[in-house]
Amino acid sequence: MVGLSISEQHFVKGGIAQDLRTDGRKRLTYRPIYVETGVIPQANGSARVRIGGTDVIASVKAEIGRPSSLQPDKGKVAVFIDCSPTAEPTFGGRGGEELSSELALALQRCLLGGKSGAGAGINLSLLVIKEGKVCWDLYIDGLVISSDGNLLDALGAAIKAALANTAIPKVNVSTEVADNEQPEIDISDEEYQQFDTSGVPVIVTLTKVGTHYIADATAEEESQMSSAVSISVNRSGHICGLTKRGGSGLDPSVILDMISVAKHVSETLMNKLDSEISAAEACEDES
Amino acid sequence: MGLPDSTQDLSSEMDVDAFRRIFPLRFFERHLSESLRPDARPLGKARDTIVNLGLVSTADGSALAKIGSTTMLAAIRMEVMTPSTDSPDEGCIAIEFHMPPICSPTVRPGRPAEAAPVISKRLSDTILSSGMIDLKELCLVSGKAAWMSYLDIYCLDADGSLFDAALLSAVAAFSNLKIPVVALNDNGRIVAINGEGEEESNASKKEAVNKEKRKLTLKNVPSSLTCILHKSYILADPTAEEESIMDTLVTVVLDSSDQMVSFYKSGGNVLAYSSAIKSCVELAKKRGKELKQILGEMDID
Amino acid sequence: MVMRKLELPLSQTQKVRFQTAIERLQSPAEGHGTSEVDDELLATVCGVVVRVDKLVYVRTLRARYKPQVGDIVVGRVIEVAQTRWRVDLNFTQDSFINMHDDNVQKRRTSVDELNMRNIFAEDDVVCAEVGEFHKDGSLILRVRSQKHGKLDKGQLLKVDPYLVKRIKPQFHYIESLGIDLILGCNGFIWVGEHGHVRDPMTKNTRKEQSHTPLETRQTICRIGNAIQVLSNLGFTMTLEVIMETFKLSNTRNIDIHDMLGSEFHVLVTENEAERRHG
Amino acid sequence: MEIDREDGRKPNQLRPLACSRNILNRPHGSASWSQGDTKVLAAVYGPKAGIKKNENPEKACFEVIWKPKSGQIGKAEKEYEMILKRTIQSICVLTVNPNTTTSVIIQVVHDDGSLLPCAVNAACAALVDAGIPMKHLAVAICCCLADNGSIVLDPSKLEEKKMTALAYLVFPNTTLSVLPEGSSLVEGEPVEDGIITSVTYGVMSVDDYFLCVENGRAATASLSAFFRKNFQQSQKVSFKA
Amino acid sequence: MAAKQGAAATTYSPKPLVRTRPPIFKDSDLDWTRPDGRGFHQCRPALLQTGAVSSASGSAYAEFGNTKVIVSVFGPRESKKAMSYSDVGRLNCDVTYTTFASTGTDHKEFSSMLHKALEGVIMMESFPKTTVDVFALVLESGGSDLPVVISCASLALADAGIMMYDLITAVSVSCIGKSLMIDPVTEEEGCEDGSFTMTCMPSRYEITQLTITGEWTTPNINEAMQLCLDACSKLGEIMRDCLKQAASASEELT
Repeated sequence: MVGLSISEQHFVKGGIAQDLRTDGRKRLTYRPIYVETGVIPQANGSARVRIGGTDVIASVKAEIGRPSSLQPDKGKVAVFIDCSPTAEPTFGGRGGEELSSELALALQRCLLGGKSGAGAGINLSLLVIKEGKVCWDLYIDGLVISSDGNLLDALGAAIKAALANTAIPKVNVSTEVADNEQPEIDISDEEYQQFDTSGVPVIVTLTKVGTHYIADATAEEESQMSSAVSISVNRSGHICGLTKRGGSGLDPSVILDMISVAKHVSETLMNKLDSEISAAEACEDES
Repeated sequence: MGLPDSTQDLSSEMDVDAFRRIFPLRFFERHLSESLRPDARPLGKARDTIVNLGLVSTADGSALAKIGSTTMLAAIRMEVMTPSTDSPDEGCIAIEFHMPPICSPTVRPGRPAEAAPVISKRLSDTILSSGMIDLKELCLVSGKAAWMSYLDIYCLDADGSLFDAALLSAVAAFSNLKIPVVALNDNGRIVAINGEGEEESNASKKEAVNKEKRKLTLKNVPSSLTCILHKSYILADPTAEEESIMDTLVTVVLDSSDQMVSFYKSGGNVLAYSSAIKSCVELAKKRGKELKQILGEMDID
Repeated sequence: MVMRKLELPLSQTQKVRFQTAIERLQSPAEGHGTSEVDDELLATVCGVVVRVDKLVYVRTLRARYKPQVGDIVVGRVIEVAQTRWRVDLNFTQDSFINMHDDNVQKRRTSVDELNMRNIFAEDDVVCAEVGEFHKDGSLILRVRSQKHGKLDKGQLLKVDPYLVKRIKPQFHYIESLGIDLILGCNGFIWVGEHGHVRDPMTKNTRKEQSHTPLETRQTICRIGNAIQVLSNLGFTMTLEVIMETFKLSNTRNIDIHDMLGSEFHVLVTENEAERRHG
Repeated sequence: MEIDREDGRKPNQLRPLACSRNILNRPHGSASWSQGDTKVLAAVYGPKAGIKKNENPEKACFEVIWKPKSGQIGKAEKEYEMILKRTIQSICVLTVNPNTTTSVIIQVVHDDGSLLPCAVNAACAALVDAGIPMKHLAVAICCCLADNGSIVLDPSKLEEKKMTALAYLVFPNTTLSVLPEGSSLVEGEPVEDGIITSVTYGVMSVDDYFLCVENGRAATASLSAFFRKNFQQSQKVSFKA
Repeated sequence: MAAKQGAAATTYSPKPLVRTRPPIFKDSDLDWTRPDGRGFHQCRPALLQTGAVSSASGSAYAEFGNTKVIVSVFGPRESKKAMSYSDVGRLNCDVTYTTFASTGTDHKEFSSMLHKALEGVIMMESFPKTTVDVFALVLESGGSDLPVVISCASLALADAGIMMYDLITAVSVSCIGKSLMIDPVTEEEGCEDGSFTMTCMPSRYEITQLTITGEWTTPNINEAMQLCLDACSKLGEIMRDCLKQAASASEELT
């Protein structure tokens, strides 16, 4: 964990109050974001996202599965996060596990919508091959390689990029099957289907330090936070999920204010991310 | 009691609570010499006992038993199993006793209490060997399907005499048990027939296999009483504090016809002589009658 | 540890400029962690050999500080023990400041031991001199002069230790800017508002702290980012290079935060090539 | 009433006893005890410095580890561990080695009935072998109530299954005391008549239980004698050596 | 006599696994009634009681409809794990379900979520170097389990005399179609389009925890927030009354 002396803490907080953070950023400025796609050839889609010293990889694997009986018209998505002990020694033990499950839970909240499946960032209906019988199960794995704050935004961006990079093979299903039998399926080797990621939201975490809140906090800044609100916003400006961290309370009006700021920040982030993703995709095609 | 003079003097000066903490044994012996316990009970009397039935709506039968502060919640879930070939027309009872961290400061999450599996085992030995339940009553279709009843007992508050309270809650839960009405479907599986009104697709058309057997007949209901042997005193239904100070515990389980189901004493500094055993059995008989009355009141409503 | 971040995304023109600059610096593009022996490029540190076009450098797995007696180091207190403080110096062994060090404490009583946190608490940044090696290989630090002691009002940057050469003085007071710069031999660099290092004997007076003036803060940030860029590029840290980079960013009117972008990295490389050849 | 049992024993007859001590090198004390085909090994380590879990500044602690012949330990074994632990704590002098822990490891070699009494006897012999200060020995016996109401001692596994009820009883051994007669009497009953541990299975009348206790008590005399003889023998051997 | 251990046998519940799903709530369909006949903005009747567990430093029992929860608080007591120096106290939370509480789903994340909800309200500096343990047992799950656990835990902390800035109350809202329903039951949670769970300090009017799932528009968030805030302040009053009653009852005794 980051340890700062009292005076350093004071220095960091002072910088935020003066709108000049230790690396020269303003409160709502993100660090440079770099995206690489297709970093894991075995996966159906993958991406690496670096935001300053934070470095994460996300991969998407698609497997044939069976829809749950409660939602026969939808595919399934599972999110797992692994915090590598290389990123920080404390990730090795239970601390890493706890953080991993917390991040996975927050990402699931942001991406998968309500229990009925409505409002999901990933259109689960597209994953169905044959209703009630066959669907795609998406396994999204996130790996934190290096951690310098703002893991959730980075992971959210990496998952978005990995989904944009994902190609799912076309599947042909034998049409007529008896009620209680599994249909035969034929997975194509050549034809692939790109994944529509227009609905995938971006996550903006606003970290409250002192009386101000900042975007894209570094680990040093996070160590000084009183609370942080992670808001996932989709292209249409709707909130797709929200998680608050940190114990201290916030006035309801502050939260509403943060939501509107997050919406604003998300637009720039979304555009930046989209252009980075397309540049990365172009780069990958080139090589 | 031959207390050393120093503490005698101290006790008159000291605060009662402080004396209780520093010289717990002397504190108790003082009371015992006057045939009274710190909670104003006579030696042979059990604490107030309350039983409530049917508190858990997700279970098929449930009961809450409270002896003094000691609280137990027992619930039964009925599931279907294929009976073993040795006893094709018998069901099964699986009993588990839990001590969650809420019940006592000594239990911590991730480290199950030492006492829990032991009490679990004693409960299943006692309930199964008492013959309270005829396992044949749990049969649905001979050789094909029988009930497996999962009895889970949670200790919500541990303040001594855990076994007594657990057994009481278990018995009460069985008396509260309502076996779901079920039918055999085409695939050979047992399915529930939901209550009236509900138009279940095909299950309701089937003949119920257990229309009459909605309740179990309980005979030879066991009741138990734990006593502390200390010097020549016998203290019925000890609290956790008493258990921690005086370590010789005797648990007598008698059934409704005063047959002995279990006489359990494991170690302890005091040896049990015939006279003490007889007194414990007498106390247990008396306690059995009290409990019968408490349970009897429940059966009326 | 600061990870090498040379994998900057460069535009086509930036790439070309970067390459030329690197070539001018040292042909065949010898990066840090390498040296030329008998026309052969050898790795001088243990790590992964990385090639960026023609640039060859060795990314060290874990660059650790190798102390020498007399080094000025900057470290962070990680533990307050019975009579001493354990300090993180990025050294393989433990380093300690002893309680009975002359300048820390004249007399030593058991009450002082209880109040050790009043002098240095966990996570405090301290500046000290390497005193001696203990028998077991651990290091004893001295807090001798008035310059040593707890550091206040600034930020700590960590670079690979071999980027900081043992050139005295390591304390710099840049008067024109009102900035203190301490280049610790262990790669820990302190940039902070100028002020006298507080006598460790004086008690922590946390309340009276006020915010650093914005202008000073801007300078601190700019110098901090300059050091960051130099560290990314693997250039040796000296006062001159740091100040030159600082001035370059100022004259080019580069926003403090944009210093960490690709363009400024290329600029600094070009500038360095110019400097060595000019 | 006197019917012979499957192995030809009389109801009150025990199976042949065997006990050998100091059979293992590493533990501080060890013993094997067998009753017929039931055989149990016991090893004692300690007293050693108290471990944090059951630290007690005033008393010595005991822990019992039960190793079944095969497989994992379940609830039954946990219960045995607890019973043994409490039984051992009641016969040992706990104030001599305060803040120490003594481990007793029970390894079941073969189970042919009366397993718990056999383990108690083995543990007792091992404690003696390890020189743990004890108030007195404990002798354990299993008494059964047959269908026909007769009492059978030391049953085999087959017999245990057929019985309506059984009781595991542990008594103090008969002491050959130099103290004057009446002093060892408690409320008119000799010390060795008191029950240390009693565990019963199955339903029986209270009178039947007392009958079990009486029969068990009678049999402990011969067990005590066996203990004494066994200890004296090994004592002689060690004197010779 | 031989105890029959049925643990090895495979069993199944005769009850249908697929929970009877209420008819999908169409956007236009406004005359939907809740399974327990409540109004959309009506909470379940709450029963709260302190001092449920005698051996704990403080405890509380909460019953909201079918959701039944017991929370015990132990400490401040010696920290069990050997940990580094800390001049503030530690909080340790654990949430468990009874085996008969609900079907399937285990809620491993609840322990850490309870911890997050409570850490901000407890004055940790009032018990340095020691630990307060908050253990919750869900006796029966009937929907909105976590909010009930959190509110109940804050009551138990108050009962234990742990210093807090305020009480903590938690309420959740389910969004089904266009309707917002407060304090949802299990069936409603199973088919919700979005959920909104809020934990707040009612007297200080501050939100300590907030989680939103599903797609929400800003007006919806505003409405849900207002609903939750109102419900939280009402719940806060009920909890306060409960504590006052307990206090006056104990005064009468002495």
